[in-house]
Amino acid sequence: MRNKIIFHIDMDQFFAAIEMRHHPHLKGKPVVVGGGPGDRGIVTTASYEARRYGLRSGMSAYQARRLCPQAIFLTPNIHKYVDISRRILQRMREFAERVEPTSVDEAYLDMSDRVQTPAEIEQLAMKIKRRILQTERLIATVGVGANRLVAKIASGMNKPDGFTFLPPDRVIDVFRDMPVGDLHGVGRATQAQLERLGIRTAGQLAAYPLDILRRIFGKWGEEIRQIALGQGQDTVMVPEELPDEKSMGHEHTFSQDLSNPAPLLGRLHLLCERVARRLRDADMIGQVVTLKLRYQGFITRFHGRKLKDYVQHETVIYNVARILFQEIYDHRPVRLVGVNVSNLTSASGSGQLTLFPTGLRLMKISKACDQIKDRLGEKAIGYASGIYDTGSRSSSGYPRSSHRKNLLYRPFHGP
Amino acid sequence: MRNKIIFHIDMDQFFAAIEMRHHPHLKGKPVVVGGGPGDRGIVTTASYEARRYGLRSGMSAYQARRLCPQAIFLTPNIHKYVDISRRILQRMREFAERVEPTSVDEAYLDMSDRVQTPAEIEQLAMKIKRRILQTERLIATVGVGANRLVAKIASGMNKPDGFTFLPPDRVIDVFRDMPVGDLHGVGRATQAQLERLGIRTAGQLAAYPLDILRRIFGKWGEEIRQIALGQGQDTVMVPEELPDEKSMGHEHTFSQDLSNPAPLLGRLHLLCERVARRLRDADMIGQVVTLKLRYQGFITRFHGRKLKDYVQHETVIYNVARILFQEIYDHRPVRLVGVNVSNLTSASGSGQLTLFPTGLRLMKISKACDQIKDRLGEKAIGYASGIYDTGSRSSSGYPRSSHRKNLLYRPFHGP
Amino acid sequence: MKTEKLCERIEVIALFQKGKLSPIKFRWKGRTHRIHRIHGDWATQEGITRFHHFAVASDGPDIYELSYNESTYVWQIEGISLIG
Amino acid sequence: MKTEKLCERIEVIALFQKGKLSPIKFRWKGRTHRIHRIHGDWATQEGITRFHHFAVASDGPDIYELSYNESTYVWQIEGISLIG
Repeated sequence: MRNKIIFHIDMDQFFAAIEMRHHPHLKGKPVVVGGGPGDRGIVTTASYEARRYGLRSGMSAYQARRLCPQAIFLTPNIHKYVDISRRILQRMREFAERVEPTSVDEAYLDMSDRVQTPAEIEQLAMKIKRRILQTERLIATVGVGANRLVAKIASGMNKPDGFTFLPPDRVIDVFRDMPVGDLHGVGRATQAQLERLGIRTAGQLAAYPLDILRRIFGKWGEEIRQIALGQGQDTVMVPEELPDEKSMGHEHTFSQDLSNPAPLLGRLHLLCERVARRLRDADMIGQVVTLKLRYQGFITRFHGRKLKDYVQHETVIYNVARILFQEIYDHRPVRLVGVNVSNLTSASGSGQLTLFPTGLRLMKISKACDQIKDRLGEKAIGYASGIYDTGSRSSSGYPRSSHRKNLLYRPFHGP
Repeated sequence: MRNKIIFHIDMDQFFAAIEMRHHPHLKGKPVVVGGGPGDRGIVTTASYEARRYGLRSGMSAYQARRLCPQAIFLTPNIHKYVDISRRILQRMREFAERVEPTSVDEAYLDMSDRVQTPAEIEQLAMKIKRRILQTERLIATVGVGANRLVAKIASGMNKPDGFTFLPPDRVIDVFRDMPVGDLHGVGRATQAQLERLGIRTAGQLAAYPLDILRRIFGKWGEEIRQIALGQGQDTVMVPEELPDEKSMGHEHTFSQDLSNPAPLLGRLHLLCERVARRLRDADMIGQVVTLKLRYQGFITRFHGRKLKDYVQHETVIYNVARILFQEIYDHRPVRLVGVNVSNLTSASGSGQLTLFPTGLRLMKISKACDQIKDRLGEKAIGYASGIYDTGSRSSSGYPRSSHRKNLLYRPFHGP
Repeated sequence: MKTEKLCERIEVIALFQKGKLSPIKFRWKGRTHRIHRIHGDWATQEGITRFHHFAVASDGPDIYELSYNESTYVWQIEGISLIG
Repeated sequence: MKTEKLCERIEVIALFQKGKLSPIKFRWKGRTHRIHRIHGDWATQEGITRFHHFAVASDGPDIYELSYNESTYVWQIEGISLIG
């Protein structure tokens, strides 16, 4: 099978770039979108000029002002950024049928049918960049690879206003000296474990004996090795492939932001019960469970997983949702929690296997998760990159470093 | 109980007036809205200048052109008239809480709480006329009386740009010499019967011995005598009192206009079945059955009746719908037929009597209708004026003379 | 009166005042027509899209019907009533 | 940069061209401001009502945010970013 050609398009300093476009005198100045009165709140985007002073997304406004007292702080206008994002996606859809936004400023495009040669790839990337510049006066960086992981690594290599194509034969070269901590999905706990084995680069990880990794990390050991080899998901999902009417969900907005996860999990359990009841009433079962979390400052994250079997019972849905929650929760105050079950099919007519709460598979899954958590610490279970992880934010919303803790661990896909 | 004060507001030569406003050079010319290429179609509105040549609503365009070759024919723009009608209704609602449009150019307003003396009534009528003139540059005629019948007679007495108030003590004077054929609801068959008795005016009808009328016409005899006395419905219904969600209906648009009533009734039966099925599924019963007919040229008529008992079964609904159909069908080609059941209530929880197809009441009703038809001819059963007769058109759509055939006969309200 | 049906896009300059939209001039077939009088306006609906129509006079006796699509911001000349 | 939040009705003259709406000038507090540049525009939604927003420059360095309600035809000045 031929390799796919995946584009990762990342808008450079998106929120700050929009504000600089709307307020041209800000160009070339250290601009911070985020913060608030009295230096409360966090930085969602820092302009490149501000980054020179060490300012980063996710930093507190207080710290940002200390590092760069002359920085200009702007209140974010999320609705504006979302609408401009929508228009940029429309532009992208002129070039590709399969466009999957993974956040307000990032998208994957499947260009496998459009281009083949490196020259064609570069030409197309430049064309898209030009189109976005002409229509929106905004600058994008494009990374291209045979899968999403490589495309994203590529777009991160040459920013801003960059273009990088990493053909399969260059991936090993590029990955060789990359610190393992830079691999998407490898978190601090895994990194520490690996460093104790003398593994500091992706190249060293890729070359490490698989049986030792497997012994230490279990199935996860195989997966991080695949990441180190530049192997990953190459499917680009179109939002329409998850139609609304084929899903059932409930969400809850708290009257005040919750800092404690306990009442949040309690609410999540209730939401799972309501979804399960609706599924039962409709005689439906679903294959995808998606968790929605909205943090303070309107930063919304979706995190979902396609299961091998179908679910309907609240205990199963809650168990999956709780795992998803643990994978992405970063202890910031939460405003909204929601759960959604999609890829629905008729329960009676489908002949599909349903996960029951007492089922052996679920026990195994939970056990496997617990084992990993015991071994690597609570934060080790990152979230799955891939088709349902549509809400990850990199240049704004929360620290990029936390984004790098994603891992490809998929408990329900194991053999 | 104090008399009510009902305003009937009638827009003068509505369609023609709008076109003359939009095309000022047409003012003072014989203008006809309606007709079509090659003189097919009918006149929906003739301007007063055209009426001087004998042109009338409902006349064929061919005949109109023969009577007045210099007439200017305009294609109707129904959507335009409907929107301007909507705006005029908004203006009226500034003056009254209860505004009931009965067609695109007519409405009843209940002013009982606003005015009392004749001076107040005249002042208010002038204010409404001025408001409509100022905002829409259109002229209205206002008739005022203690009920809808009198208000409508009053507005017809002084047109265009008129105002007439008929206080109860003047009604008998005014009605005395009015030809019985001019009474709303008295059709040609009834008129002929009455004339055989020597009754030519409303005054004569009002003074006629009731027992003889009753012997000849049955309950209908009492009702036409009430009309002749200027007695009638004084309730003004607000459209919101018949909310959409409390009704179930289906309609069908034919691919070509139907001249033959047989397939039309067949379709009506199917529609009644579908409505009945939905009622059964929702465990609902309804008290009002409304028929919708759209003739060639977008002339839509609604004709409904509030029943004493509730219906759910298709046979009952169809029987009512068929009667309604016979009451208004005038043998013009039909484009659309629809049926609607409203005033819904829960079937199980209501303790309401439901009409079943074998029920004695229905038999009686059908029989009573048939008897009247046998005696007075097919067209004798006119349609009920009153709260559900919201689609009757007078100055356009079909001949005014047919409008005068309405009668207050309500078979389901009998003792 | 002859009415010519059209359905052509036009450019429009319009005034927004007190929640009212009034076209001031329109450009059609390379010519600019200043609107001297709005004889009337009305709204129509197609699906969820609302249209606002205007019967307007420019130089000369002819009446132009213009329409404005509230969602797409597209103005069209819908027809001309040719007088005389 | 200081941003002053406002929410005041304004009168606007605008150009409709190729399905695009561009404000040309606006009248606010008795003064007419000619729009020299539209720095950006975006849409928002409240219920079923769509709003179109514009970041515009007039004389002087300040940036005005204008909004247009597509259903009511009401324009507002939403805020001014005071420069300097």
